[in-house]
Amino acid sequence: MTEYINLVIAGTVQGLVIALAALAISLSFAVARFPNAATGDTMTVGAYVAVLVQAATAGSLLAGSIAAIIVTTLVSVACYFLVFKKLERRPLVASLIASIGIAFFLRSMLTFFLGFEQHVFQIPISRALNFSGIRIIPIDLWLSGIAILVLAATFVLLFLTPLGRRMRAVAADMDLARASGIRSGRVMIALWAISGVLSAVAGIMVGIKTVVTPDLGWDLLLPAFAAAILGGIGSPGGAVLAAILLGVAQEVSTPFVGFTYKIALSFVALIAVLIVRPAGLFGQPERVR
Amino acid sequence: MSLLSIENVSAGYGEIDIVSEMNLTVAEREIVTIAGTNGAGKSTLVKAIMGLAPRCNGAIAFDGHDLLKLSAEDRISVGISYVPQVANVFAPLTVTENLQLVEAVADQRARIQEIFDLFPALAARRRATAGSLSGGERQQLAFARALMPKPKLILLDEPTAALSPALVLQVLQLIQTLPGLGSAALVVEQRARQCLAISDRGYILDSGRIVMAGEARALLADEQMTKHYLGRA
Amino acid sequence: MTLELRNISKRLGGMLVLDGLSFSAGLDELTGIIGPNGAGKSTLFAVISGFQGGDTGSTRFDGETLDGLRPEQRVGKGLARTFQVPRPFTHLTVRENLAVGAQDQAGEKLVDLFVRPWRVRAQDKAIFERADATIDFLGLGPVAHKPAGQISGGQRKLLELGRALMSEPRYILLDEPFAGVNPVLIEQISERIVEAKARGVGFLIVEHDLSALSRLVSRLLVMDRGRLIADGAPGQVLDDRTVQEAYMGGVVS
Amino acid sequence: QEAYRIGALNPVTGAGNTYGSGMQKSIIAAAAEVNAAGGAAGRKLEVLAEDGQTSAEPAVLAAKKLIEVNKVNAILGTWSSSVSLAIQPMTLASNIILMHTSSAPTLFTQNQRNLDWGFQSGSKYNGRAMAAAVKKEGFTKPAIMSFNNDAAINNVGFFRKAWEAAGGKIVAALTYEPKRTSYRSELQKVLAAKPDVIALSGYLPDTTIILREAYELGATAKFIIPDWAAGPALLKALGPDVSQGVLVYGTVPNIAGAAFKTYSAAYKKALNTSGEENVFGAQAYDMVISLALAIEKAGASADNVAIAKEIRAVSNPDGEKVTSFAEGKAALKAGKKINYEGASGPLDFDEDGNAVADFALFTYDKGQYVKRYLLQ
Amino acid sequence: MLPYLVTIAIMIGIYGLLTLGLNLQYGYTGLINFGHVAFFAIGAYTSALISLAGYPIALGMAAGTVLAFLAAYPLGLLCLRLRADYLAIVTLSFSEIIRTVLISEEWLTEGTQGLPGIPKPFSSLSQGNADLAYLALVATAMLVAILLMWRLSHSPFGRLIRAVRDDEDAVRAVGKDPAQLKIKTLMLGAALAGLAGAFYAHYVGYISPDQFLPLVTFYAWIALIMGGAGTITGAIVGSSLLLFILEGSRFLRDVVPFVSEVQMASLRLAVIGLGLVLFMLYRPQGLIPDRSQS
Ligand SMILES: Nc1ncnc2c1ncn2[C@@H]1O[C@H](COP(=O)(O)OP(=O)(O)OP(=O)(O)O)[C@@H](O)[C@H]1O
Ligand SMILES: Nc1ncnc2c1ncn2[C@@H]1O[C@H](COP(=O)(O)OP(=O)(O)OP(=O)(O)O)[C@@H](O)[C@H]1O
Ligand SMILES: [Mg+2]
Ligand SMILES: [Mg+2]
Repeated sequence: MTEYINLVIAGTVQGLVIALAALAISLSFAVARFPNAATGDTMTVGAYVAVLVQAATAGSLLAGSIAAIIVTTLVSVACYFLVFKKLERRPLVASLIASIGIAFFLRSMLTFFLGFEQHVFQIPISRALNFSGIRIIPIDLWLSGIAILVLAATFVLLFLTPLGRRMRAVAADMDLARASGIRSGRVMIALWAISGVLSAVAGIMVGIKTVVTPDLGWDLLLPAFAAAILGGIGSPGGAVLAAILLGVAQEVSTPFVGFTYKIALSFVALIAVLIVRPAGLFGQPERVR
Repeated sequence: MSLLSIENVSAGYGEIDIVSEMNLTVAEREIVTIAGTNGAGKSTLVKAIMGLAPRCNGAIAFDGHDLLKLSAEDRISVGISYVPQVANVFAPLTVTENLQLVEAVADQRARIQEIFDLFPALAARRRATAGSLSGGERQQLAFARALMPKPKLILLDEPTAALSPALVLQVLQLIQTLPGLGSAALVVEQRARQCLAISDRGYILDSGRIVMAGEARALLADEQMTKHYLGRA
Repeated sequence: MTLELRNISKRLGGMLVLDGLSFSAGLDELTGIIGPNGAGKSTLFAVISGFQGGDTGSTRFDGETLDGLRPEQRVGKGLARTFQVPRPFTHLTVRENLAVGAQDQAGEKLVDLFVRPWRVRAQDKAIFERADATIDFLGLGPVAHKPAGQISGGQRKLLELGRALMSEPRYILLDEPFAGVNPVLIEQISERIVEAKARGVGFLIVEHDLSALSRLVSRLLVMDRGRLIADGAPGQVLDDRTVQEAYMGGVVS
Repeated sequence: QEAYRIGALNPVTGAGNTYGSGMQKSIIAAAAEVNAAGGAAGRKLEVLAEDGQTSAEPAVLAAKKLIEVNKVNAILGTWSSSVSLAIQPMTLASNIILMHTSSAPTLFTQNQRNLDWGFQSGSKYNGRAMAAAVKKEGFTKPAIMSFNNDAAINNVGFFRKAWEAAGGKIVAALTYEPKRTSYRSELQKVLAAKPDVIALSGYLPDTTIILREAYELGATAKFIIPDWAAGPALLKALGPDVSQGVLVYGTVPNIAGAAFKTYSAAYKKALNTSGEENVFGAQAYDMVISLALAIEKAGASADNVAIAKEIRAVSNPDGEKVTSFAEGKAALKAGKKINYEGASGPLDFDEDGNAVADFALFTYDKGQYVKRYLLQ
Repeated sequence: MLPYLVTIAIMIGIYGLLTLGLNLQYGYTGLINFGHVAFFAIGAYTSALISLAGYPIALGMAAGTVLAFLAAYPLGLLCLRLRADYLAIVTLSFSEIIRTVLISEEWLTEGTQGLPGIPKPFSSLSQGNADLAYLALVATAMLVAILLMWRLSHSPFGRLIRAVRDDEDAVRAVGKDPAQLKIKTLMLGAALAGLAGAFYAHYVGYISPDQFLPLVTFYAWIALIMGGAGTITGAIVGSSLLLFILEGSRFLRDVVPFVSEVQMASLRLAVIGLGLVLFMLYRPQGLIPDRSQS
């Protein structure tokens, strides 16, 4: 039993780590209407900035995080202005391919200036709390707390503020939004800024749990996308819940399918759910009348 | 002084002009109907006024503003509302949220209540998402949203299409009350007979040009009009 | 020779949109449906055409049950429909849109395409001849070679109708064919509908334009809140007090 | 004299990027050293570098370019087995010498004409060294964790073979996937078998995460890891507490030897970091020197098959030990038999063409990386 | 130089076939298939295993093509109800599942060790001539595929699949089953990818699971988009351009001498990334635009 509880904990933490990435993807997917493959590398940029600033400021993670958030927000908004804005009216694939290009470019800049060595956050490593065999690692608690906080903030922003309403309106129909006097440009800037902030936090979380390398974000893109889709695009809660579900499903399955197939298993789960609910767990299906 | 004055406007999507050399005015508190054959360019003209046509030359003045210098969003804020012909509600948002999107009103909550009083069908479905509304309900919602900011001019692209007769009457009556509320209306309509009946003036379009303009009553009486554009009474 | 609905119910988003609806309509007749906005008319069409499954009830078409058939299979039986909000193939030209409507094309089957190319060519030629005739009749000539994504709202409605006609069905469900269509053209289309009827094609027409509709149909059904509240000859139905209250706000137009 | 052209096909990007550029710089530096000493049999060495991207398809195209466009005589420094395996048919077909650091056993079975040389002690030797260390440290219940790739799996595979041949038992074994955000469930599974040592065969990033999580979970088992996943970077990542007592096995670069000093100085000059951090750098350096010595011995007009035949003759025992190209050249000129003692080790090739090096056990102690003893 | 160019030409042919399959799926039918590499892998492994088992190479290639064709069927069934963008992620996942199977089922695939020594055809010829003969073979396959595509796209079938791309429900409303069409194009495209995979395996001679990463799919997409989706020539122009960028950047060093090799690699990636972005911005319809898509 404790074995399974520990597996669930392991899965939950892994899920939470990619949950924020999934959230960033889900959000920009919902509003900008394409899966932004640059999200991963924006995360990487965030992680690098944070880890370098932390090293430069004698270990201040806060300073690192703030710097990271500022930089990724700028990167994200810059991507919008320079690229995505101009592709707004093109098919989804155009923006998608461009975002892959941006992803490559961001990564190449990191490796050009910083090389390939791994970096690590200076975080005290402490032993897990042990409740008769059920182990909880303190840092995981912190990360979970932050993830939940960020999620709550996003939720409030999206569903309880006028900005969120405008964002959903632009997501639904950009032309109509403009024709209704909504300054879609500003809404998009807000969106990309939020997505940048989320990416930074997600990148830092991943960086803390693992090590900071140039591939950090790119490697998480697929699981994050899977979570975003499984949750239902445009459903931030769904993205996070799906990320955790996928994480837990993966880890709990390991006694049965082993450690290689567990990754495939989460994709199988994704496909299985989509067969039953084609719009994801919490997505709104479109009806024909 | 007219509220809206369009001079020598040509507009289109690609190289060719869909509407050309248009001249048209709307005075304050005036109701003007635009009618014409399908594909004549009525919607294109309205889009040009709103800044949504990809290409537009000429001069459009509104209430002292040079519209061609303003972005579509800004044209709304100088006092024009617009209800497109298709896709005119935000499907994933609820009815109330659709209305709340209009933020340039003093007391939004009170205004929404007024609107709901005008459209009881909407009030009944206020928490439903707009996407689940019937065709006619959507039309009402779109109209309602345009009324929210109490615009000086309201552009309606076929507001009565898909409405039941009762609602057609209601909408026409609503349009009729607009001058009283301080608004002018430019209405594109295929139910031209009924619409002209409540209008001050009208324009008839065919193939991107104005083929006839004048007092509503005069147009209604014209034999040629009936034969080519308005149909039997 | 009837379209027969028995006890159709459909619940959507917690609302009973269709409430035990039953009627039967002759396949060689013109039948109209009116009713206030939101009465469930389009939903009824969606159920008949198979785009939405009904919660209860059954549909029979010329004696055969349609239950469980997918929309495309129902078209195969000769039952076509149009959408209230037109759905053209936006990247195909108007002409191609119409061509897609034709049934049983050899050229759409991979095997025939390579094994019997001559048959494909001959058939396609015939199809385009019919498409061009339809274009003439609907007045879509000026936009025949335009991508359908670039035609006006009213033109889309016409195209929607044309595409349904191209499939040469025995029975067509028309959802508000006249909304947004120029009055002069409405008259022309009405004439064509009558002509088609003479050739044995039946129509079930949802329409709010009462004057056009009542000139056209011999029988009028009135829906309100998912139920049938009246059924009869147009003149008689429109005089009915309940109908006037439910539908026309007590005022006759 | 026509120059002898060397293609440096290293994993500059991709999974091997930690080592690739160091390898390439070492090759360039070694070639410069040879040229400074007058070239090999009078032939200047010319280096043409390409990025193999640690991936078969780009490597094939790069090799094709090196062979066909640059007309190289040898390709040096392919790293992963997948790359070496993919280009081997091409090099064999074109009579080109291939020097690699890969361990796939099939690589050596194709080597009938002795054109291919492995400079990294293959999996066989790694596995044996690991078994020797585990035994010597007195562990009785080892478990295995391996990164899911060919080289890592082969390493632990040979460890298992050696250990079980000596009558030992493995208490748990699993293969883990790269690029996971956590290895907690993997650790849980292995630790449940209560091993006293875990033979972990992976690379730096995953090793970092696994060691950290093992510490967090309160694991008491020791870890033994290969040197390419260790080094100062691991210490920096984990800190003294977590790294305390982690065992590292690896080939002993001839740190005291003269060759290593030359290599190390060149490496420092080119990359501004210590050559000790890059085991493959020393191997890449040695590739050039031994190749150059073989050319020297075979003579200016020798073809590749003739040159390759001399590799063992200039590297394996039973000759005068030399530690640089210049030294070796002089000895050869004097008609002596020589035995090049390289920077990466004694560089003695077995019958398959695989260099056999000395292994040692290292450990982290109070934040220091210390050598414990040589392994037999 | 010539043998190198021949190699590049062969790779262009292989990517061209891959891209042509994708063109049928996306360019015409609008299926966003991000799992194309799965079929490439199935073709490669099938053909490699069969020929390694001693059967003729031609048999292996045919089997690889057919198996890829068949493997698309279940995926098609799964994907029918999905929205276009969801399909992208599901197919991407599918390709990762396939790769995991290739890694894990060692009894068949040798796992991460991969399959070395895959026989090459024309081995009786000298290497240069063998490559030339191989190129001729690839080019022939390509030509056949092009003729096939041309016939498909200029036919009522082509019209119908373009209709499916626009609106599936409307297709059903005219009595045609979009599901069948989507499955058919998915399968045909997969068959082309399978054939490309077989050519790849026998040319490179060694395959392992890490050669079948999603990156291959991206490359095919990049080729398709650069060339111009929905056109046949676009697929070929695109894959040529792709190889030109990938390989041409090797010669970049001659132009930019003052960076290290690591930085060079970064620069290559930067060039590719930036190139993609600029392409999308300034030539979004591809080099050979599809005229119906204005
Ligand atoms: N998916 C849904 N979820 C919730 N309610 C729905 C949904 N679809 C339709 N409805 C409701 O069902 C009712 C009937 O809709 P329907 O479109 O059938 O009406 P209609 O009679 O065609 O109206 P109109 O004449 O305005 O087109 C409407 O009130 C609509 O809001
Ligand atoms: N997005 C577009 N791109 C290119 N051409 C277009 C576009 N929209 C409309 N057109 C063309 O412009 C012409 C006029 O269209 P418009 O929508 O203005 O007509 P309309 O008068 O509103 O007709 P209706 O009464 O049918 O709505 C049409 O012939 C149509 O083909
Ligand atoms: Mg219009
Ligand atoms: Mg309706």
